[in-house]
Amino acid sequence: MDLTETPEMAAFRAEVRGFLAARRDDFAGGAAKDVLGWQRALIAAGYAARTIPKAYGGYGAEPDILKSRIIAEEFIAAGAPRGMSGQGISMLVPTLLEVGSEEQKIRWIGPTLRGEIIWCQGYSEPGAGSDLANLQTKAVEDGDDFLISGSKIWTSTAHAAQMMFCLVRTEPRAAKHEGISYVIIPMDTPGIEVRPLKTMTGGSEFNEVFFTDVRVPQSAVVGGRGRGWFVANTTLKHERGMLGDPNATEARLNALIELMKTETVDGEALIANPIFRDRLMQLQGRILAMKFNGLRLITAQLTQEPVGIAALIVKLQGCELNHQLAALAIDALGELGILYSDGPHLRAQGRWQWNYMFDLGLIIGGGTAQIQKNIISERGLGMPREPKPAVA
Amino acid sequence: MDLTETPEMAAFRAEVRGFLAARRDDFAGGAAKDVLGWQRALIAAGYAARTIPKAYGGYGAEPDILKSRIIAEEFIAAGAPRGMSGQGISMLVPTLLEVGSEEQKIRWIGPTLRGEIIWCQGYSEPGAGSDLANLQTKAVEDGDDFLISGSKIWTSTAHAAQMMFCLVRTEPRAAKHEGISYVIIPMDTPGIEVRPLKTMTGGSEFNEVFFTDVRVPQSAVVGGRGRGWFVANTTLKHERGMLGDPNATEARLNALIELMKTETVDGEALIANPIFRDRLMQLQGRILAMKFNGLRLITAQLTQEPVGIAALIVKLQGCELNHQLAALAIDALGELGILYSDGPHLRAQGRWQWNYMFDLGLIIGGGTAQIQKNIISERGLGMPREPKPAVA
Amino acid sequence: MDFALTQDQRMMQESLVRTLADASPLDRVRRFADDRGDTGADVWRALAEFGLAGVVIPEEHGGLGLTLLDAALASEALGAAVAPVPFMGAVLAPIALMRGGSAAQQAQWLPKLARGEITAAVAISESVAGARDGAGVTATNGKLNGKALFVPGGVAAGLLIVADTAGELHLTPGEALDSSGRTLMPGIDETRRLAELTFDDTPAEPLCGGPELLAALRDAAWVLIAADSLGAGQAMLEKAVAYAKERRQFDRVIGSFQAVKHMCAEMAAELEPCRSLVWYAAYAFDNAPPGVSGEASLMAAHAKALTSEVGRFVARTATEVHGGMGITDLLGLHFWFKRLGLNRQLLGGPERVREIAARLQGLSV
Amino acid sequence: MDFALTQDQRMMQESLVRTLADASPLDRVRRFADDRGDTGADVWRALAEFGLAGVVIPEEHGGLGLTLLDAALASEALGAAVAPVPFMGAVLAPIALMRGGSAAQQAQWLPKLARGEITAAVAISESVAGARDGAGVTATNGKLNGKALFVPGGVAAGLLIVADTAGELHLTPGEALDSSGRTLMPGIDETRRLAELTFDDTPAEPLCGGPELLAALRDAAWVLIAADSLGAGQAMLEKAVAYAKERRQFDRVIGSFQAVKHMCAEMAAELEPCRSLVWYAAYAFDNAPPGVSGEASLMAAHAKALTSEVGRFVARTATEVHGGMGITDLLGLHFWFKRLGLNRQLLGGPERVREIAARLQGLSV
Repeated sequence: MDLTETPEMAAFRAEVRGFLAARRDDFAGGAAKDVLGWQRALIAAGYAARTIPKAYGGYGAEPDILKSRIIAEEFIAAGAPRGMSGQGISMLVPTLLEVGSEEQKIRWIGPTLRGEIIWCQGYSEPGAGSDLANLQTKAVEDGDDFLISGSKIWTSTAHAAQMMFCLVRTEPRAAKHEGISYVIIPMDTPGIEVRPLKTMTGGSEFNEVFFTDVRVPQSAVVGGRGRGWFVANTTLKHERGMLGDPNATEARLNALIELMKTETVDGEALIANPIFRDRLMQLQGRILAMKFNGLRLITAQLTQEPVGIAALIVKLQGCELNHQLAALAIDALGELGILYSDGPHLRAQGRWQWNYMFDLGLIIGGGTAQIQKNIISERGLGMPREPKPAVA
Repeated sequence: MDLTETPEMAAFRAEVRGFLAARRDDFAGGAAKDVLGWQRALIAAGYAARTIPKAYGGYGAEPDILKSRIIAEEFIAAGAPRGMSGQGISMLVPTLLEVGSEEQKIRWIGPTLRGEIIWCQGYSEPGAGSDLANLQTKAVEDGDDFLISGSKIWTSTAHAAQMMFCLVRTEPRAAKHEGISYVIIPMDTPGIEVRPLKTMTGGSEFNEVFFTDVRVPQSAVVGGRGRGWFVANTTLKHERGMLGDPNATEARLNALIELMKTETVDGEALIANPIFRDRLMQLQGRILAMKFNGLRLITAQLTQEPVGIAALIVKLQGCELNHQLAALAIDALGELGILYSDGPHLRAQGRWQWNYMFDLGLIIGGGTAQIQKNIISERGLGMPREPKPAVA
Repeated sequence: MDFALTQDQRMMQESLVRTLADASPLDRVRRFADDRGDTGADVWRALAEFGLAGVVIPEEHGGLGLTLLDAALASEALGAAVAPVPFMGAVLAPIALMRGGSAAQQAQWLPKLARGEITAAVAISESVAGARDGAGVTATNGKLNGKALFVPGGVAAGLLIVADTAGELHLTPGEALDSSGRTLMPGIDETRRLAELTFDDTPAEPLCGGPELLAALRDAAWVLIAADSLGAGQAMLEKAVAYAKERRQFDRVIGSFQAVKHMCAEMAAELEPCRSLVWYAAYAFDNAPPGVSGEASLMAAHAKALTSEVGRFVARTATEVHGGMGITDLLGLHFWFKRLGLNRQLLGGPERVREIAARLQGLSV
Repeated sequence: MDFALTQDQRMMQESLVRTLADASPLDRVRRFADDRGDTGADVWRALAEFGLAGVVIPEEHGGLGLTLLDAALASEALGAAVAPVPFMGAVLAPIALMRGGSAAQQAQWLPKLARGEITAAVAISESVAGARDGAGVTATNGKLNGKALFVPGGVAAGLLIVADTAGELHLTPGEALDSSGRTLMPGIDETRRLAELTFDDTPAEPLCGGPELLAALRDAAWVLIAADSLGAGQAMLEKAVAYAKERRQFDRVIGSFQAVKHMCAEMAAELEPCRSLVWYAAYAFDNAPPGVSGEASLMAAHAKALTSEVGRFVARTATEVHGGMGITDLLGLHFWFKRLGLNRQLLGGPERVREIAARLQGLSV
């Protein structure tokens, strides 16, 4: 255990800090004035797309988790917008790098990194959620093309995306996990309809996408026909890592502490209520534990040590803690905690209520808590899978 | 809803009260001076073995749940010892009444009711707990007898019992649930060895019983050869009803309130601690709910209405609430809560600690919480059983 | 000893469920939720015809003359149907008038309320749940001043019963407070509307009873909210069980997975005891000798607090059983989720209510 | 940034686990538990040979000169083995001497402690967890009077460090308190012995540091207890998983039932983050600039409180996974159950410790 910084890292930190100080005007108020310009500047400096090879439009540095962390910390400290994220950059690009053809890499990675193409993901279907391999959207061969029909759900940026990466069933006679291909589809292809999916928050954070005989060339397959399940699983690993960020949770904890110190009922600060204070302390303890668990994971990645359970629990615990924080905020606010949308008595723009509901969605999405527990028990503890039923 | 008492019931209450007032000397200090004499007096008055036919040694009244409740209440109020209980009276007697031969009824019920025979139950085995039908103790035919070999566990009064009622496998080639018989065995039969089973409380509330070629006549079978599984299930219903008595739980709640009012830390009463007080109130709410659920069940029994879930949850909730009460007592006592067995600082003879552990055993025993939840979901909510595994 | 509903009570509840299925199906609720101009008058009219508007109003004033237990059974059905109606005021205002009003006040208001001509709202949040944002109403010389927040049905009520900061209650005719004094407080639960009332020398008549009447209104409100949560929770459990029996994943209905079965079993095990507690709390209120309301208050508090906790657990768990579908608007499950969310906080969250329960027993100062 | 144990630390811990397997297998623990006359001297001797008696004592005084993090790793192994040894005093007394003792006191006591010739006990319960039954020690003119309760290892310790009611610490040689002043307090956990100490003009030397030293001892004790719980909890989880993989019911190993799998997954999910928190709390203690112990205290408090809660959950859940076997003495699982039970309450239950955590941040007065 040594949490002090080496001279090399301190120098790197100074470099990042200098970069941001010099460009303070480009992001007054926390948002980039010129989003695409800012993204290009970050790539050029190595603060975005850092480890993507130069040939594909990245910065081309060796992976260095400490430097990544320093970049993150300094950007937060300066209130500077990070490089662009989204499913194209976080999921498609790693997938193409791993299994894409040279032509696919050249064509898609650069523009995606530069923010010129927005992507959405077409995995889940109404009948294929936890049981993703059960997907039914079919791609039928038609000459050199596929004709795709079916529907997808939970595609978060479909309304704004130019492109989709998508799982479709290309080999209907193959076994469940083996008939799937991973294809790339322009969203303006005829036959695609996007419908916003309203959720309990009142917003439409997701969409449904319907395909009717959507024509896509067979060259749009990534990683080989019938290999889609394995290609997608590579990508899903990246997604699961995105949920349960301990720094974001700690920031919410601090916001809640602030709320409880300033907000009053009958003139007494909420923090003076021993029940709520104790719950706050319980959450603080668990959040600190997950924060240090995160540091442990970073070190383990650096040293390439196996960590097993410490990594498998991040999504389960992270989403749950966020949900619990919102629950405490609502409870401590009392009747004020049930206000939403607008009005003079609304607190924090209704964010706690929104989080309470949206975070419940995250507990369910990306692998429900039940699926997470299956994974922890099987991969983490070596417990047997459930036996297959005798009769389907 | 009408919780007032009819004149008939008020009269019955007065009668019970009069009976107890007249015999106050027989149970000074709460224990009967002459246990067997007291039991005979209770049967004669109809306050024990109330609904058992006179022919078999009971009082011979019609079942009347309200009168039973009045008896219970008045005995508690007077601090009078109830009629004898135990597995003979609560489990064997109902079973014999339902499926025993006339000869078996005449021979066993009377002496059992009068406390002249103590019984123990031989159901569970080391390899057959939740999966009771898997029991392996075998009874091999030998002329008119069986020779029994194997072992039983969790036989609570085996060390003091004269007789055992027991499940053994008489038909080794029959299906799992169909090869079992219910037999009656004298505990002094050669080949029986009883070993106390020490538990986490430090006491030996249970025993193991080992059988080596124990000879029993085939006439000792109750309810027919190979019918033991069905006979025992009749009896198990009676056992499950015994756990989760809301009156006992309420008495413990009151003891805990008393403890928290009188006990102090740094000179301040435990009840003044808002965290513990809130937990106490949470438990009080749940205990009251289960108490009224119990009243609802009594009425439903009277009117023979189906109640479904309200009955199925009693064991799960009752055992859990008792365990939680003990947990709160220990927590509120702080470091005092870890003392046990003896010493001047020990509180309530270590009863809270004992309950905390023993009640955990009850959560596990008589159908674990997991089995209870299976039952609630299947019988109460109509959810499907788990599919049988394809490969054993 | 008879701890059960009467045949009449069961029939009334079943009949109300059918009435609600006609008058307030989910798409009617959706329209109400989507449009703040929709007053839900048609739904209320149907329920008034059923008799709900006067459920506890004596027959001589045109009501059904029933008990709080009957009202609670109605509230349970309303919660199960997430019905968009101002029912709480329809029970509390008559209680206030019967216990604290003059014969003239009773004769003036009760028949109108019983016919459903006007609705009523009761403003007691500050006294029960604590004052926020400087709210609180004072009364001097028959005039009210100040603000009352979180008033269910307060936007459109034709009769207002208002608690002042001294714990006294006042009656204000609806026309005394125009729309500038009534502001909608948009909340998470779009099936019921809360109002902020601003009094500015608003004329009012005093009611008798003071803190004791206030406690009775609080207790009755807690029982009604608890019953609403019971109904909403039961509906969510039933929806979860039905969905789990239908939805297939991994070549099985998900209801055959032990994890899903146990989630449903736990919901049932938590929810079912609430039913008996709500019944008993209402019964205790109906049978409390006047002035001796300790037990009724304690039971109401526990019913409110326990259904709040169980309601949150059921809302979350039933949503989880539905998987992604649970969080969409497609099934509308969120209407029940949010109804339970509002019930939890309204007139005191469970922590505050339990503290009052402790105080009622002398366990807290 | 290196958030991991060193190679040396891992080897030390593994080696200690092997030493404990030899010196303190379960049947040795059983003998200790069954016989109050058994002092466990052989086990302590083996651990002293290993170096544990002087783990934090500087090398110039014959110790290993290691950190609290190393001591916590040892504590974790002791918890996992439910080892019957007075380890807490072996860490706390040297900390007290190094931070608050004179050079002469250090030279007198540290080498003896490092060699394992005598054991030490620290009596700070009243100051940290609150006073019960009128306990509390006063110091006047180098004499101690009063009672100190719940002193781990206090029955046999050759050196006593005692907090008085003013928060000052005192050193009392073991021979100053004969057996009439030391009473065993028989507790639920029979693998460790607590004592009541009665001082009657007992001679003592003052240590420097006052409340700050007291806080340091409390923090170090909390970290050690947390680590012990982590080890005991991890052992229970591993036993539950192993049992579930072996035990068959309904023609399957019970570990293939989703309910059992999820119980184990939940234990792991709760326990694993505790590991990082315990490491960090120890690291913060070791690296806290003298006098600025706010963060170290906060982390120690959270480590103690969180492992207490998780420990209770794991103790219960692992027992449930074992079914009836879990509550028997046959497997001895209860030794871990009770070890976790004692750790939860010792030097403050989680509620009290969290209240101190709030106070450390100015969130409570």
